[in-house]
Amino acid sequence: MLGENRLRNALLTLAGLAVLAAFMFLVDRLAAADDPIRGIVKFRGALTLFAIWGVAAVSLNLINGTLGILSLGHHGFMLIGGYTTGLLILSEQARSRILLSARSQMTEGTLGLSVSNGLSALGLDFLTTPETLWVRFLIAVLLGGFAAAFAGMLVGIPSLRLRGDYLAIVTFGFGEIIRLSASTRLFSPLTNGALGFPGLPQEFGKGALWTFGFLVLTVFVLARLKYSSYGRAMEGIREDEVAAEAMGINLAYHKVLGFVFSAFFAGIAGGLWVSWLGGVRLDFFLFQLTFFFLVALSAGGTGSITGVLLGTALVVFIRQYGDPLEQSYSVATWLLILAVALFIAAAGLFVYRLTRRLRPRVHAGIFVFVGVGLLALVISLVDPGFIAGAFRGFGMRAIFLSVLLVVIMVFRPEGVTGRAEFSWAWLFRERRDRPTDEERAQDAWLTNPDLTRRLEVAGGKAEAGTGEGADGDA
Amino acid sequence: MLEIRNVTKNFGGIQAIGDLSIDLNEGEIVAVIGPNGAGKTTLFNLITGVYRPDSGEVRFEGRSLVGLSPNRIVERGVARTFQNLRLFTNLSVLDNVLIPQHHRLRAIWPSAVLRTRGYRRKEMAMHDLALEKLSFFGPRLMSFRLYQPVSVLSYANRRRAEIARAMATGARLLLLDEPSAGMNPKETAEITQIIRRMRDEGGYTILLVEHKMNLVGEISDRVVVLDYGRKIAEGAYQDVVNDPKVVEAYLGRRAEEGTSGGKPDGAGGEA
Amino acid sequence: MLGVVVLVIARIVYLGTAYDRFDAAFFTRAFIESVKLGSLYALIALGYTMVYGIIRLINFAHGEVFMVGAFLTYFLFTLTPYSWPIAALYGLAIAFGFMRILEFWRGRLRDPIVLLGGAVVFSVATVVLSTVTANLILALVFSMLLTGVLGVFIDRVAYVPLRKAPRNSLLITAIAVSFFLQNFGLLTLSNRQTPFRPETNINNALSFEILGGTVRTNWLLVTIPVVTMLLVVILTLFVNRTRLGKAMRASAQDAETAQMMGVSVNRVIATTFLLGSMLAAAGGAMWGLNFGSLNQPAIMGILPGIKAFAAAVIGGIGSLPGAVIGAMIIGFSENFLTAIFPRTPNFLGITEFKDTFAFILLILVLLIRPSGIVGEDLSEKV
Amino acid sequence: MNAPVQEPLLELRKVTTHYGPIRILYEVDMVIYPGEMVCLLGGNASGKSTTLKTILGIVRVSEGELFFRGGRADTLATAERIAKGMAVVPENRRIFPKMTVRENLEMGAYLRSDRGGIREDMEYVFELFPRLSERLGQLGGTMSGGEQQMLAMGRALMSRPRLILMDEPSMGLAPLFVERIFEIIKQVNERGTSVFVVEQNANVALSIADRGYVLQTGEVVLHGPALELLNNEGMKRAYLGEV
Amino acid sequence: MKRFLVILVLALFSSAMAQVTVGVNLELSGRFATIGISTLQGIEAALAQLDTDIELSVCDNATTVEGSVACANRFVDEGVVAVLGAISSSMSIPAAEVLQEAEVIMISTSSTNPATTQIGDYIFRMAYTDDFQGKVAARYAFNDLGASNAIVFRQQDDDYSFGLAGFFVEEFEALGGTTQVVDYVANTADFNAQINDILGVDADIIYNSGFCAEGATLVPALRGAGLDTQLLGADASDDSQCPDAGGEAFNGYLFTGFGGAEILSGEAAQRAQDFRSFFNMAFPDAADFNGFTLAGADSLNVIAEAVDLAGDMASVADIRDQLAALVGFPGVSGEITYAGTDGTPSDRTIGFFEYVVPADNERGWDKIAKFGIGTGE
Repeated sequence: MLGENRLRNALLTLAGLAVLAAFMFLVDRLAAADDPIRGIVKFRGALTLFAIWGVAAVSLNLINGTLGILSLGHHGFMLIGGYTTGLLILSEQARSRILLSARSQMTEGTLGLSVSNGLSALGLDFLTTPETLWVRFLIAVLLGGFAAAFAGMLVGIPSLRLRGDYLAIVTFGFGEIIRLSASTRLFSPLTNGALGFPGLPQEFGKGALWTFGFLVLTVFVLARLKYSSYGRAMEGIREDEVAAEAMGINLAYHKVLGFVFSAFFAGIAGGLWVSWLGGVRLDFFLFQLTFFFLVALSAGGTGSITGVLLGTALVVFIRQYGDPLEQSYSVATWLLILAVALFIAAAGLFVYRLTRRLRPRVHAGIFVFVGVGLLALVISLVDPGFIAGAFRGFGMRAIFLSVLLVVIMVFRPEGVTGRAEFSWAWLFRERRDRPTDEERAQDAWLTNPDLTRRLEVAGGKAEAGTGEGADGDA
Repeated sequence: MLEIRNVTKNFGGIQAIGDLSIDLNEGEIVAVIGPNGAGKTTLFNLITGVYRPDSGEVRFEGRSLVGLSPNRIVERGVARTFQNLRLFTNLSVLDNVLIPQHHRLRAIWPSAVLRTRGYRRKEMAMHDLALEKLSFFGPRLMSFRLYQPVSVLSYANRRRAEIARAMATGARLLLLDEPSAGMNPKETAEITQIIRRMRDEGGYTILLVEHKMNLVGEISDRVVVLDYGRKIAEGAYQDVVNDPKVVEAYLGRRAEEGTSGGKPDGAGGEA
Repeated sequence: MLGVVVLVIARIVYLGTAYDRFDAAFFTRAFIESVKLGSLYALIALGYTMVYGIIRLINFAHGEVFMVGAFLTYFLFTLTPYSWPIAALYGLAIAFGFMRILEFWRGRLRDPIVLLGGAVVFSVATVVLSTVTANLILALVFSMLLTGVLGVFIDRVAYVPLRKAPRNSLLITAIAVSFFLQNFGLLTLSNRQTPFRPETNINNALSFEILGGTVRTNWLLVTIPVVTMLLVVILTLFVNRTRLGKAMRASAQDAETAQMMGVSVNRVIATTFLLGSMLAAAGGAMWGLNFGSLNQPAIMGILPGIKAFAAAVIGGIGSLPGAVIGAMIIGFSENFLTAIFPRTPNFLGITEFKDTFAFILLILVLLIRPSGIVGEDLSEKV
Repeated sequence: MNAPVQEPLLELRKVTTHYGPIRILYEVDMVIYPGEMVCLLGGNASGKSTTLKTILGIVRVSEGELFFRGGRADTLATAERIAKGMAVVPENRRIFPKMTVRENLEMGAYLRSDRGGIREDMEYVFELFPRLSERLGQLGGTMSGGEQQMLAMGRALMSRPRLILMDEPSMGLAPLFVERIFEIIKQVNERGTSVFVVEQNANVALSIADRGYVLQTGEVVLHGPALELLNNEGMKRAYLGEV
Repeated sequence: MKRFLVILVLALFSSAMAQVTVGVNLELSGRFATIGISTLQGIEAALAQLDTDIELSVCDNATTVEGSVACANRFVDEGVVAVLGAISSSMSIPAAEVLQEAEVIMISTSSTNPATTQIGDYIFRMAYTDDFQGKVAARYAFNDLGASNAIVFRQQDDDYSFGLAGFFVEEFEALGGTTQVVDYVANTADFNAQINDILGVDADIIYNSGFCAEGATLVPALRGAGLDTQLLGADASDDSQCPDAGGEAFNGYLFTGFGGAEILSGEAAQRAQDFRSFFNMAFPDAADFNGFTLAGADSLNVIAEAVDLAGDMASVADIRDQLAALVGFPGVSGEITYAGTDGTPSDRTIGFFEYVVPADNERGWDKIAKFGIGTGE
């Protein structure tokens, strides 16, 4: 906070952002070229998806990681943001088409809700030209964010009375209620029922520069929030609600604030998401979206924005580039893959037990893995025709993701980064919690050597989540 | 400063606190002692709003605290520590001492996100105050320890950090629940001095629950003895420990009465 | 309570007088269907509530266990006899499930009688599966055993390593297991709507007259509640009377002390998963019987699972009677409520919101009485 | 009272344990002989309860060895140790609140299957605590603290143990009850069951125990016959924290 | 297993001389997996039947939108000339946006939402649109079946079902009938709440605009509750899951679907018959041979034809032009004409079918073709 290298860090940050912007600009141009180089379109698709899901995952992280509340209703917030944005930005052409359609559930009144109508009413007609679509899109996305934030406030209120998994279930219930209600007759004048609205402008959701702009904005705001007094208060609530309240933190206000912020950015992500997809429809907002964000959070590190972005990258990579998993392979190949996976698992388990000093080092599971793996290997090598024909692993990506999540949870529940964040100080190895020799000597002198010997911390720096204390009798 | 008037609290038919009245004057150090289950921690919970008394009145500086939520009571100026340490374990020491200042931060969140000049100044002030409160405990929590998570601290350092955290709330009345638990004699002696300095230099009024009688004897202006939720004695340390009622309640019948110096053996334990 | 009953009766009388289609038969049918649906939810909800009672885990994968149970019953019912290697494989798993149950009385898996029992069941199951076309009861019993083993397996692989981890990690793992079973089931079990209409008497059509109207339903109106009651009674007796049942209750109340009494808490938890999964398998089989077919694996377990979970919370999670009461409430809210607020020429009806009732009830109950209707407050154990 | 010359019932050899990265016990040596009553004293956070949990196998031994009835015990599961003859009266009683008195007692005999023996032992428990027999159908959670303590002791006796481990039996009890409880402990001990009491109430515990150990921040700082300890100045310094 | 070998050998053989790649973006797992696999089998069979050097690149979108976009992006990068699929409009439209921008031909096999082909000139479809199907069904119900009161079952969270029901209702009411729409959500198994809404309602026909995942329990539930009203379904009912899982209740169930050999006449019927024989040889244990199979097959056939017509070294734009100018292409599901349309084939034949479940035949059911109606009529 009071960094000595503020100037250096600021310059580095600016430089990083400039490089990022240049890169995204380049990607946009390359992908839009008449004869794009091979792979660039898919790359831009993955990149923009990463940015959009990143906005959503980082915002989910505010509730799940910073505030310590498991929220399972993020797709509901995204739905609200997405529908609001979609409705507000819909082109006149699409509106008239919907109005003419016999199946339309929307009325002229609801169809009149648009940013350009609003701007016209305000006398800002120059903003309703095709060239200023981006202004209207920005306004629509922000309004979508606000609509979601309002819903976030409503969902946040039960969090004042409920804790833990009960709250998780309530958020899940809210998410599903939002999704199921959107298609009912009550709301279909706004949502056009199951039909949704097609034909939204895609240049924002599909533009790497645009989506990364939103991602940077989200990360900026949420990181600022996390490292402000408000963020500290929220982390205090995560660590110990009772103690936080006893230290003067207003639980209700901060929890609702967290939900509002999170829902706001989820709403923005929803707006970008519908732009990415070019339309709004109910099945764009299924629970599996929240599941993917949960995987991203858990894999990367719940509570760490850096980790969440890493996790999102992983999820997006598997979702977008994982289709070789679903190609048609012979059964022998599958067995070979299985054998390799089992050997890796066995080796991983062994290393894990070795590093954690678990006894016995060679767990029975290792033998099972190796045994089954050997069997599979032998079958696949000795008799490739054991089971003739090919087998297509449709759905393998989803299976792979869920197995990955279980494995991460079992072996590294805190995720790749834990709660650590990337910072320039970290990059330059400036660690203020590591004492200089002088400080160490002073500390030892201050502390009764007799006592420190017994209460000493075995592994140097303790890992997060362990070491509840030497309070053996409590 | 703090008036507790005829407070009663029942838990499922069992009386935890019965018709208890205690007064605290500004600048006093008052110790509450009593055997396990005597209701000492319950008393703290009643004052700080974790529980609501069934009857009776708790007033701080003339205004009632009954029915306020714990965070409102902190804003009034009453802070506490916990017997079994409820620090924010995975946060750094500095964060632990910054969080209790949050309720006094007069800055709305947009300014925090935008890092306005005013907000930065307030953040600096919070930082300075945190260092000031930590400096009560000498340099040991100051340098690199500031940035270490609480989970790697020693037990004694955690106790210290928790007291610093309570001080940082800006409270004028501190409720310390067994501040020396888990400390060795040397550290206990040190904390005794610190508590005294907190009163003398920091201007805090202190209500503490303690089992180590030498600590109680050394610093308390008054001692209140609880047994089964009722006050059985109150007064100066020497008078109280020689009160036969106290000896009987505290030490059990088998204890030989009148042990010299009134330092009872086998005192208490955890609640 | 009485007020609600009076209102319901008044509403029924009003509907009956104003529109001739709402006769006694209509409400009788709605009542029967509500009880059936409630019973099915109850079987799933019991598994949720038992697991939550002991390890405070919302076992999100339970809905998928229910799905697997249904499919296993289907495969055992339609595809037998199997070739001997597959029969042996199934037999091995069935024998393991049987041994786990024998263990309730004998205490140890390594007990010679348990081993002997396992061997006998293995041989019998293998022979039966490889020669006989299984009838429904046999398929159901085998499927319950197999699904029970699956529950134990899930616990062992995904939940045991996380016993001491934060509850959120456990919940996320459960969600992951649920996703895994959905997609893996789609890949291996079936990707289709699967018919499940065994030629038995229990799903024959049944119609009877009531106050001049004809109620058309099938014999499952008797079978489903009876089987549910039977299983609930057996479960209650087991939990209250047997040694292991007592250990389960003790572990739910205070796992560490139970451990100090010599209870192997991990085994008790495994037993809980076994029993919960067995009930879910029974529920899955009867679900299939009731609706005549099974949804494809990716979608079958989701809605029933979530609704049954809501039922468990509404009744009071951790409480067996609570789960049954909660399940009945959900069953009635979905069927009977739509019968007393149906679509009429001047009222749109509430059917559209039927699937949100479970969630709305859940949220209301959690806000008003977090411990549920008959449960005790487990929400925070200090 | 005199140190018996038998083989020890329970022996801890240089036992060290950790909670996560923090060391709780440091090379603790301890012996309990058959028929003995030993008490373990110590202040807050000195590791008393951890010692007990280590003996029971709830906390794992990270270094050192544990022997029970002549065999290595630190590799055994809790249930196996209990089957070999340990029983515990946990801190704060830890009665199963939603089970009846009878069920609570039956839980004590969880690992036994000899019905006759269980009935005998239940009779014995009722003999010791007549009040329990009057309240067989009552739920454990509705009883008073003293009754719960009786129930917890009865529950421990139901497994017919060789060694009873007691964690702070006097905690939170009225002095009258404390006295009564210790009388019963004595009575049980006189029937040949070894008793290991963890206590903060040093005077009461030492006055009936044979030997005592004093733990301070995870290390045994003093041990010896109870009477000696009662009058030992060093003990006062170690345990009472006087400077 | 044998069918896999056939396909594998064919695929290997054709890849050796492959010049043109066609992407296949289908729902092969997830909710619509069954339909996706039927379609894929149709495409593969058609490819095997043709003597062509087209190579397939199959991508599973897992019934997810981002999966569908990922597939589309992948195909853009692979430089395919055309993409076949997706099945549902929800997956087709986002993919169409990508492909239109990259100027790659897309033929959605069975998206019936009018919006799909409005996205651009590179987007085609094989199916007719909802409006046609809904109208034809409504006219049939009103005029031929003499119904005047219709109950419409609609899946409230699916755009296909929602839209189709809308067109049906519109036409039916325009003809002078009355309708009552009953909603349900995806994955519903228990329809008693819906039945409560309509039990005792005097209706002549029940129109089911939904899929078989729900229909297979809906229809038995209706019959079980004593509703013997005539049922009429849409092309989503042309799926063996319905009669397989629903059994006897589907006896007499009418539905509209893609015309096959039974509906067509003359040469077209012969082509359809030939294809069916070939399909049965290639996929002897395929679960289904239905409208989706035919749509898949014909989407490949028209692409192959357009590629042929454009000749060697033709650009994608050329092929698109050829496709857009196609008139009366002899497909296995009738003649296909794209000339003068927005990408929806004109003059398609819609068939009326009926499921018949004989009482003596416990496992079997038959799909009886009744007659066909052309879009032009």
